[in-house]
Amino acid sequence: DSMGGNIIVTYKDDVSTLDPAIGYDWQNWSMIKSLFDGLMDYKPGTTELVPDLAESYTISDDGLVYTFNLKPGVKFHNGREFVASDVKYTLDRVVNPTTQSPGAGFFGAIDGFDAASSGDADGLSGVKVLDDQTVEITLSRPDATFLHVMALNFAHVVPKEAVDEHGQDFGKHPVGTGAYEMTDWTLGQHVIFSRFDDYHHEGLPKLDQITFEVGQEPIVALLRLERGEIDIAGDGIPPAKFLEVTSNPEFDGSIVEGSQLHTGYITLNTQMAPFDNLKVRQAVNMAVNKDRIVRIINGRAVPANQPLPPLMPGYDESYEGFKFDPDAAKALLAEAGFADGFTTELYVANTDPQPRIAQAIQQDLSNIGIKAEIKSLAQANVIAAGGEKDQAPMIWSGGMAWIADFPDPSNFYGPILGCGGAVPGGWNWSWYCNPEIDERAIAADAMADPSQAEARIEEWKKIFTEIQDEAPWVPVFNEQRFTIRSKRLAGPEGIFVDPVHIPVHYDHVYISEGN
Amino acid sequence: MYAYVIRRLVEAALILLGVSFITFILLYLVPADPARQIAGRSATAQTVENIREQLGLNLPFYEQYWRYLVNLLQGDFGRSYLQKSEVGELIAARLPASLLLMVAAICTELVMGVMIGVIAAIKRDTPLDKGLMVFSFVGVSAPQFVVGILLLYVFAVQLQWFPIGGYGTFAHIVLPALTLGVLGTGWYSRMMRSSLIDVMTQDYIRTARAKGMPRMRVIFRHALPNAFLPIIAMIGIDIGFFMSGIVVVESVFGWPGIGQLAWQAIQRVDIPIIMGVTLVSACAIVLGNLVADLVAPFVDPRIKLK
Amino acid sequence: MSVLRQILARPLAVFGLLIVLLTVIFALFAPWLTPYEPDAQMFDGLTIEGAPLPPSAKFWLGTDLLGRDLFSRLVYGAQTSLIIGIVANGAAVTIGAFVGITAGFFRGWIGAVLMRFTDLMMAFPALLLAIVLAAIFKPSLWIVALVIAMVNWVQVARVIYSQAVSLSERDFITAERSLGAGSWRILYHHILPHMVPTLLVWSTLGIATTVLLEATLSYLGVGVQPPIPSWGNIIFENQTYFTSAPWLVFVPGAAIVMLALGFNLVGDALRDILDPTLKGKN
Amino acid sequence: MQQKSQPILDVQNVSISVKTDEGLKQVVNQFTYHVNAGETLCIAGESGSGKSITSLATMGLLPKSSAIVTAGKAILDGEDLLQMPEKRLEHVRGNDIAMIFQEPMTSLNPVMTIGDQLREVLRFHKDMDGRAANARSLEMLEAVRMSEAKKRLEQYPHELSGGMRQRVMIAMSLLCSPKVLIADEPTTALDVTIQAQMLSLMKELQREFNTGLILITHDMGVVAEMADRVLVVNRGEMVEEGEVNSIFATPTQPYTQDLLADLPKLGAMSGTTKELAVPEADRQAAKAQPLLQVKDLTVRFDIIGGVLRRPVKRVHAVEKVSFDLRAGETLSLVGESGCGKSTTGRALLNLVKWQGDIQLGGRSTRDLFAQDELAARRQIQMIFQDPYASLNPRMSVGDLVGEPLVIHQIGTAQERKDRVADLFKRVGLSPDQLDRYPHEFSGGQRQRICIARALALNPQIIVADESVSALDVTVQAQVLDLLQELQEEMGLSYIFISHDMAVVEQVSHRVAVMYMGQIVEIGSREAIFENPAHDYTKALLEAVPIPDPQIKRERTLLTGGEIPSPVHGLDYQPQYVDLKHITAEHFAAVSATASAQANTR
Ligand SMILES: Nc1ncnc2c1ncn2[C@@H]1O[C@H](COP(=O)(O)OP(=O)(O)OP(=O)(O)O)[C@@H](O)[C@H]1O
Ligand SMILES: Nc1ncnc2c1ncn2[C@@H]1O[C@H](COP(=O)(O)OP(=O)(O)OP(=O)(O)O)[C@@H](O)[C@H]1O
Ligand SMILES: [Mg+2]
Ligand SMILES: [Mg+2]
Repeated sequence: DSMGGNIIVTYKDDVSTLDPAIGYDWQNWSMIKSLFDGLMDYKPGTTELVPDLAESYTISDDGLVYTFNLKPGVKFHNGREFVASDVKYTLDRVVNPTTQSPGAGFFGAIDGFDAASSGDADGLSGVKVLDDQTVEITLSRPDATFLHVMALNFAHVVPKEAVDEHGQDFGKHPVGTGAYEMTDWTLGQHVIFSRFDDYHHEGLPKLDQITFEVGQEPIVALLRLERGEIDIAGDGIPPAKFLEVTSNPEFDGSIVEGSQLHTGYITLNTQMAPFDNLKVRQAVNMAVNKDRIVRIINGRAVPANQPLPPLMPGYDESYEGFKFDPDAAKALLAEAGFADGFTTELYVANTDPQPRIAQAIQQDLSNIGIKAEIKSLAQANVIAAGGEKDQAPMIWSGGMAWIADFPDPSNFYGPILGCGGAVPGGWNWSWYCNPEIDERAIAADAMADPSQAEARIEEWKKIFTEIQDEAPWVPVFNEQRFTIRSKRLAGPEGIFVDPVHIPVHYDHVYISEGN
Repeated sequence: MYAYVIRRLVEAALILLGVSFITFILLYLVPADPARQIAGRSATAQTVENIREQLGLNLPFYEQYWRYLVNLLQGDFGRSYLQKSEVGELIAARLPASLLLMVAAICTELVMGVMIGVIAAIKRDTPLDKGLMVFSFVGVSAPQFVVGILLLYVFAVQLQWFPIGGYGTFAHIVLPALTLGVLGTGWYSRMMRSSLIDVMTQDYIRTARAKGMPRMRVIFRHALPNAFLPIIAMIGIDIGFFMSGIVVVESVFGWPGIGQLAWQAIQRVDIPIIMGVTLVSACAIVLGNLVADLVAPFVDPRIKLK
Repeated sequence: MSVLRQILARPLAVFGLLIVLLTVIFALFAPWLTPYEPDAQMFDGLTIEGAPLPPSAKFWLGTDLLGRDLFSRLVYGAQTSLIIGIVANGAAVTIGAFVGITAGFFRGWIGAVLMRFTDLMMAFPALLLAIVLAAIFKPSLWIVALVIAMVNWVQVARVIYSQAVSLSERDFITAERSLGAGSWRILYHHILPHMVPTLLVWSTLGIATTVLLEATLSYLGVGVQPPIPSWGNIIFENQTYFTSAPWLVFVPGAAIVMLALGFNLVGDALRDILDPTLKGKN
Repeated sequence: MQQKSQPILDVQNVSISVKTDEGLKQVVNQFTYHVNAGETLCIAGESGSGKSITSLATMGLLPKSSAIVTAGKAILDGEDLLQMPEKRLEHVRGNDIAMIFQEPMTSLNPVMTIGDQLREVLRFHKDMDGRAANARSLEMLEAVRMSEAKKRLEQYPHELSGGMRQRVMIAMSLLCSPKVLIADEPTTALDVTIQAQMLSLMKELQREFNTGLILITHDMGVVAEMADRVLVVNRGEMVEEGEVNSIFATPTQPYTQDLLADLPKLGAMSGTTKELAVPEADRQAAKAQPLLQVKDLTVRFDIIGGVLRRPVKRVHAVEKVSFDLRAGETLSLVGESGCGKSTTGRALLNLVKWQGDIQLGGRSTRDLFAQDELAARRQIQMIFQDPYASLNPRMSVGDLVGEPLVIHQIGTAQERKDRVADLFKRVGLSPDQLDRYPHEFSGGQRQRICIARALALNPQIIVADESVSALDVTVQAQVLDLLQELQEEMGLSYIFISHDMAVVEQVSHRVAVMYMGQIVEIGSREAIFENPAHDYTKALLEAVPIPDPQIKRERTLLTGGEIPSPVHGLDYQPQYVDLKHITAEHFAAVSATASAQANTR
C-alpha cells in the first residue's frame, strides 16, 4: 500500500454533471459515487449492501417504516457537519419536479411521493427527521428493493446551502461527503478530484488526486496507456484493439475481466405484424447465431438465453431457452405462414460495434428468409422509434441496453418488460404487456421481509423464464467488463471490475510502489 | 465604409435569424423526444411530463421558437439537455481550442498554399510544377478523416514524432492543423498558381518589365499583391469549410473544440447544443466573409465597399 | 468531340479519366468482377478470435470485421459512390442552375428571395446541416443523395447566378432584346447554351465534392446504411482498427482519394478547355 | 528639322514567328528601320500588321511561350538588344529605351500608388534615395502637365482618368531620359480632345529630351501631325518607308495609296450639301412631318448604396434631349466618351427606362412598345458598337441573321432561308458562309452581319452605335459605303452615333453635339462643320488630327481638359442649356454661365 499520488483517467465524452440527483450515465455514475455518499452502499467489488452514512437501520415488521441512525461527525466538503435534515432535503429535492431528476421514479414507494412529485406538496411526507442523527422513512407499500434505492446515486446526500448557492449549476460545483472533492473543472478538458482530508472512512481515499481528461478517443487513450501517460482508459478497451491488447504481453496484468449486470438483446415488437405471432418471435430467437456474434466482438461477452444476466439474483441456470437452429426456425416460420419469409426493419444505434452486430443479425435472419433492413441512427432517434408503438419492429439494444441500476431482478422488469414501460415514450420496446405477470411482479416486490428473500428470487426467476418463453426478446449476450489500467495501480479484490463503480472504485485505488 | 459595415452587420443579423429559424425547424422535426432524453430510462411518465412543461416543449412551435429567440437576444443559448450546463458556457469553454486550431490551419494553408502556388507558377510547365499540382489535387481530393488517420498512423503511431491526440502543447496541434489545412493548401496553391499566372499576363506587369524592374521584383512586388485578392476572398469562404472540417478533425484527434462538442451533441440529439454550435458557426462564417470583404480594399485599392 | 481530343492531350486529365472509367467499370460489372457477395459474412473470413484477415490469395484485400471480402465490398462500394455522385450532384446542379438562373436572369422578387435564401444557406456549416438532415430523414442511399443535393446546390447556384447576371449584361443579349426576343427565347437559345460548359464542369467537379461528402457522412455513421457498402462506411466500420488492420482503412481511403482525384482532374481539364474564365475559382 | 545624326536604334531584318496550333507562323518579315535622336518615326499600318510585336521584341518583352524572334538585330548603342541577356536587358529597359502602351487603363499596377511606381524606376536605375526619387518624380509629373501633381503621387491608378494615367505613363517612361521611346498607340483609347493634348505633350517633351520617338499608330491623322519619317507596314511586310511629306504627297505603293484614299478627312465635304435619300416629291413632306420626334428625353441611372441599399447618387446620362429625324436622313450624335450618346440610342429602342416623349410616325413609342412590342421593333433597329460582342458566338451566322424573322414569325422556314440569303448578298457576303460562326469572320464582315440582322425586319430607322469605330480605315470605308447605299436604296433613316468627327462629316445630313448628357449644338452638317457656334464643338473639331503633314497645328490645350462627371447627388438639379436659334435649322447653346444666370433670374 501507499498513500498519495495522482492518476489520470481518460474519457471520450465530456462529463455532463456531477449532481447526484441528475447524473445518470455510466461515466459520471462512479465519479459521483466518489464525491457523495448515501445512507447505504455496497461492499467494494461486490453487490453486498452495507450501511454507509447510516450507521445502522431498522425495518418495521410490516416492512413499511425504515429508521436510519446516522453516522456522527461526517463532514461535507464545505466543512459543515452532515445531519438528518440533509437526508430529508436530498430526498425532497430528488422528487421535486423542478429538479428534473431522472431518478425520481425510484422513490415511488415512499409515502407522499405522488403529491411531492407532482409539485402539490413541498416534500415527501414519508420522510421525517426525528433528530439530528435519526431519519424515519415511511413507505406506502412494502418494497423489497428499498435499501438498494437508498444506495442509488439519486439518494446521495447533498447540502442545501451549496445547492442553493449554485442552483442549476450545482452539478458543476458538487459538494458532498465523499472521499474526493472536486477542485477543478475545465470544460471540455478535464475534471480534477482531490483527496478530502476529513473523509469519514479512516484511511480513505488513498490517492491525492484524480484527473479525468475528456475528449480522448478510446484508441488514443489505449496508446497513451501503453506509453504510461495515463492510468485508466475510462471507456475501456476499444473493440478494435481488444485482440491486440489481450494478446500483447506488454499488457499482461493490466487487464481485469469481470461480469456486469448487462444483457444485450433484440426487441421484437409484439404489437407489430408479424412479430405479434409467437411462432415468428420464436423462429427469430432460434435463427440468431449468438456464438458468432460473440466472436465478432472478440469474445468480450457470453451468449445469453434469458433476460437476466448471470450475475443477477434470479438468473436461471437450468433454463435452456431457444437453441440456435435455423432449420427449426424456418419450419416455425412456415408454420406461422411465412414460408417465404418477410421484410422488416432492424433499428440500431450508429456507433461501432452496433451496426456490425446488426449486420451479423441481419445475415442470420436472411438465412431463414427474413429480410431485415438496417436503420442505423443516432441513439436518441432509436430510442424515440422504440417508444412508438408502430415504428420499430426490431431493435438491437446495443449501446442503449439495460444495465441494472442495482443488483435486483425487479430492476430488469418494470420499464423494459412490464406494462408500465409499454407506453408511448417508454423503454419496453417489444411492447410486451402481460397483466398477469405484472401482478405477480408487484406481489414479488412486496415480499420485503428478509425471510422471504429466497422465495421472492424464485418467483422472479419464474417470471423471467416465462416471459422468455413468450419470446418478446432475443437475448443475445451478456457483456463482460474489461478494465484496462496502468500496472502501477493496485487495490483490493474486485474494485477494478466493481459492479457499481465503473470502471473502478476510485476510493480504494492506490499506487503500488513496486512499479 | 461605416454604412457598408452597418449594412453588412444588419444583413448578417438577418442571416443568423434565418439560420436559427431553419435550424430550429429542422431540430424540431428530428424524431427524438428531448423530455424523455432528459428524464432518462427510469423516469415515470409524470417526470417526463413535468420536464416537457418546464422546457415549454408542449408549446406550439412558433412559441417555442419565440422563446428561444428572446433568450438568445439576452445571450442565453439555453441549457444542454444532457450535459446539463449552459450551452453558452460549453461553447465559450471550447471555442478557444477551435479558434486556435483554425488559426493554425489557416497559417498552414496560407504559408504552404501560397508557397507552392508561387513556386508552381514561376516554374510553370516544368516537372516541378506538375508534381506540385498533383500534390495539391490530392490535397483537395482527400477526405479529412483519411488524412487525419493517415497522419496519425504514420507520425504518431509509427514514428511517434507527435502525440496521438489531446491538447495543450505545440506538438499537439501540428497534426490536426495539418489535417485541417490540407484541403485549403490544395485550393490555395491552385488558386495562387492560376491567379499569379493570370496576373503575369496583365498589361501592368509588362509595364513593370518595360521599366526594367528585375524579375524577382516584378513577381513579388508587382504580381503577388495583385494575385492575392482571390486568396483573401477564399479565406472568408474557408471559415465555412473549417466549420465542417473541425467536426471530423476534432473527433479524429480528440481536440476539445466546438466541433467535438457538436458531434457529441448530434449523436445524442442534444438540441440546444446543436442550435448553439450551428449559430456560432454561422456567425463565424458570416463574420469571416465580412472580414475578408473588409480586408480586400487594403489589398486592392480599386475595390470600393458598396 | 474536340473537347475529348483536348482532354486526351493532357496527361493528368487522361489519368483522371482512366480512374473514372475504371470506377465505372467496377460499378457496372461488380457482380462479375467480385469473387464473393459484398455482404456475405464468411465463416472463414475471420480468425478464430474474430479478427479480420490480412490480404491473401483467397481474400485479395483481406476481410473486414464481419469476415466479408474487402475487395468485393470495395468494388460494390464503387456503385454507391457513383450513384450518389451522379444522382446527388445531378440534383444539386439542377437545383442550383434553377435557382441561379431564376435569380440572375429573371430577377424579380422571387429571384431576390431565392438569392437571399442562398446567402443564408451559405452561412450554414454544410456538414452540420447534412448530418441534421440525415437524422431527420433516416439515412438510406437515396436519402443521403437527397441530403447531399440539398447541401451542395448552394455553390452551383452562386456560380450560375453570377454567370447569369454577367451573361444578361452581355451585348448580344441586349442585341437580342432589341430584336424583340422574349425572355424565354433568350434563356433557351442564348443563356443556357452558354452555361453548358459551366454546368458540365460543375457536374464533374461536383461529383468529386459529392463523393467526399458521402464518404464523410458515412464515416460519421449517418450515411449509406449497412450492409450496402460505401467506401465511407467501410472506413467507419473499421476505423478503430487502423493500427491493427490498417488495410481496412487505408485501402478504401485510397479509393476515395483516387475517385475524387479522377473527377477533379477531369473537371479541371474541362474547365480549362471549356471556360477559361473560370480558371482557379471554385 | 533636326540634325541628321547616327541612328540610336537600328532595327535590322527582324523576323518574328508566333506559335500556333499549326506550328510556327511568321507574323513579321524582315523589318528594318531606325530612329535618330530627336526624330519621330511613325510606324503605321492596320490591325495585325505586326507593329506591336516588333516593338515588344525590341524591348525583349515578347512572351517567350508564344512568340520568337527568328532573325535580325536591334542595335542600341552598339549592342544587340535581341541577343542581350535578361540581366543586362533589365538595366537597359526603362533607362536607355522606354515604352508606352496602348491601354492606359490597365498599364499601371492597380495596387501601387503612382508615386511608388514612379520612384522605383529611379531607385533601380539611378540608385536614388527615396527623397531624391520623390522630388524627381514630382518634377516629371509637372513636366507632363499633371494637375495637382503632388497629390497624384499618393493616389492609386483607378482614381485617375484615362488621360491622367497616360500622362503618368509618359512621365514614367521619360524619368531616366531614355534615348529611345516607343509609344504603341498611346492615344487610341482616348477621346479626341485628350488625344490632342497627349500628342502635343509628347512632341514637346521629345524636343526637350531629344529622344528618338517611335510612334505606332493606325491613324494617318496622327502620323501626319507627328511624324518626321513614316514606315507603312501591312500583314507583317514592310510596305513603304520615307519622309512624311513624300509619303502623303506621293505614295508609291498601292497599299499606301488605298490607305490614304480611304481616310475620312475632316473638311473634305465642306461646301457640299447632302440631299435626303427620299424621292424629291417626298422631301418637303418629310421635312414637315419628321419620322421620329424626340422631346425632352431624359435617362438617369440610380447608384445604389448606403445601409438600406437605396439610391444614393444618380447618373444624369441624358438630360432633356430633343431632336427630330426625317425619313431618309442621317442624324449623327457626336461627343466624347460618357456624354450619353449610346444611352440616347438605347432609349429610342426602349432598352433603358426613360422619361420624356418619343414619337415614331406620330405615335408615342411608349404606347407602341406597351401595345405591340414586336411591331415597334420592326420600325426601329440598332447596330451595336462591337459586332463581335453583339453576336451570340454559339450560333451560326445564318441562324443569327434569320433570328429576327423567327422572333417576328415572318414567313415559312423556306422563305426565311431565302430572305437570309438575300440579306447576305445585300450586305456583300456570300450565302455559302451561312453555316459559319461569328469568330470565323473578320471585323468588317461581322459588322455586315449585324447590319444584315438589323435589315431583316425592314426597319425605317437604324440606330448605328459607333458602328465603324472598331474597324480599320479600309474596312470602315466599305461599311460606310454600304450604309449609304442602303439608305439611298431603301430610304432608311440613321441615328449615327460616333466620336469620329471626320466620319460624321462624311455621312451625316445633320449633326447633334452632345456634352454632359445634353445637346449643346444641333444643325445641318454644313452649319456644324463650317460654322460651329458652341465652344465645345469648336474644341472637338480643332482636336481632330488632320492627315496632312503640311497643316501642322499648334495646340494650346495642354492641361486640364478633363470631362466632368455626370454623377451627382440625388437632389441635384441639372442646369439645362438654352438652345439659341442661329440659322434656319442651326441651334446652339448659349454659354453655360449665361444660362446659369438665366436660371437664377
Ligand atoms: N502572343 C502572341 N501569340 C500569338 N500570336 C500573336 C501574339 N502576339 C501577336 N500575335 C499575332 O501577331 C500578329 C501581329 O500582331 P501585332 O500585335 O503586332 O499587330 P498590331 O499591328 O500591333 O495590330 P493592332 O493595331 O491591332 O495592335 C497578329 O496576327 C497577332 O494575331
Ligand atoms: N446601366 C447603366 N447604369 C449606370 N450608369 C450608366 C449605365 N449605362 C450608362 N451609364 C452612364 O451613363 C453615362 C452615359 O453613358 P453612354 O454609354 O451613353 O455614353 P457614350 O456617350 O455612349 O460614351 P462612349 O463613347 O464611351 O460609348 C456614362 O457616365 C455611363 O457611365
Ligand atoms: Mg498593337
Ligand atoms: Mg457608347
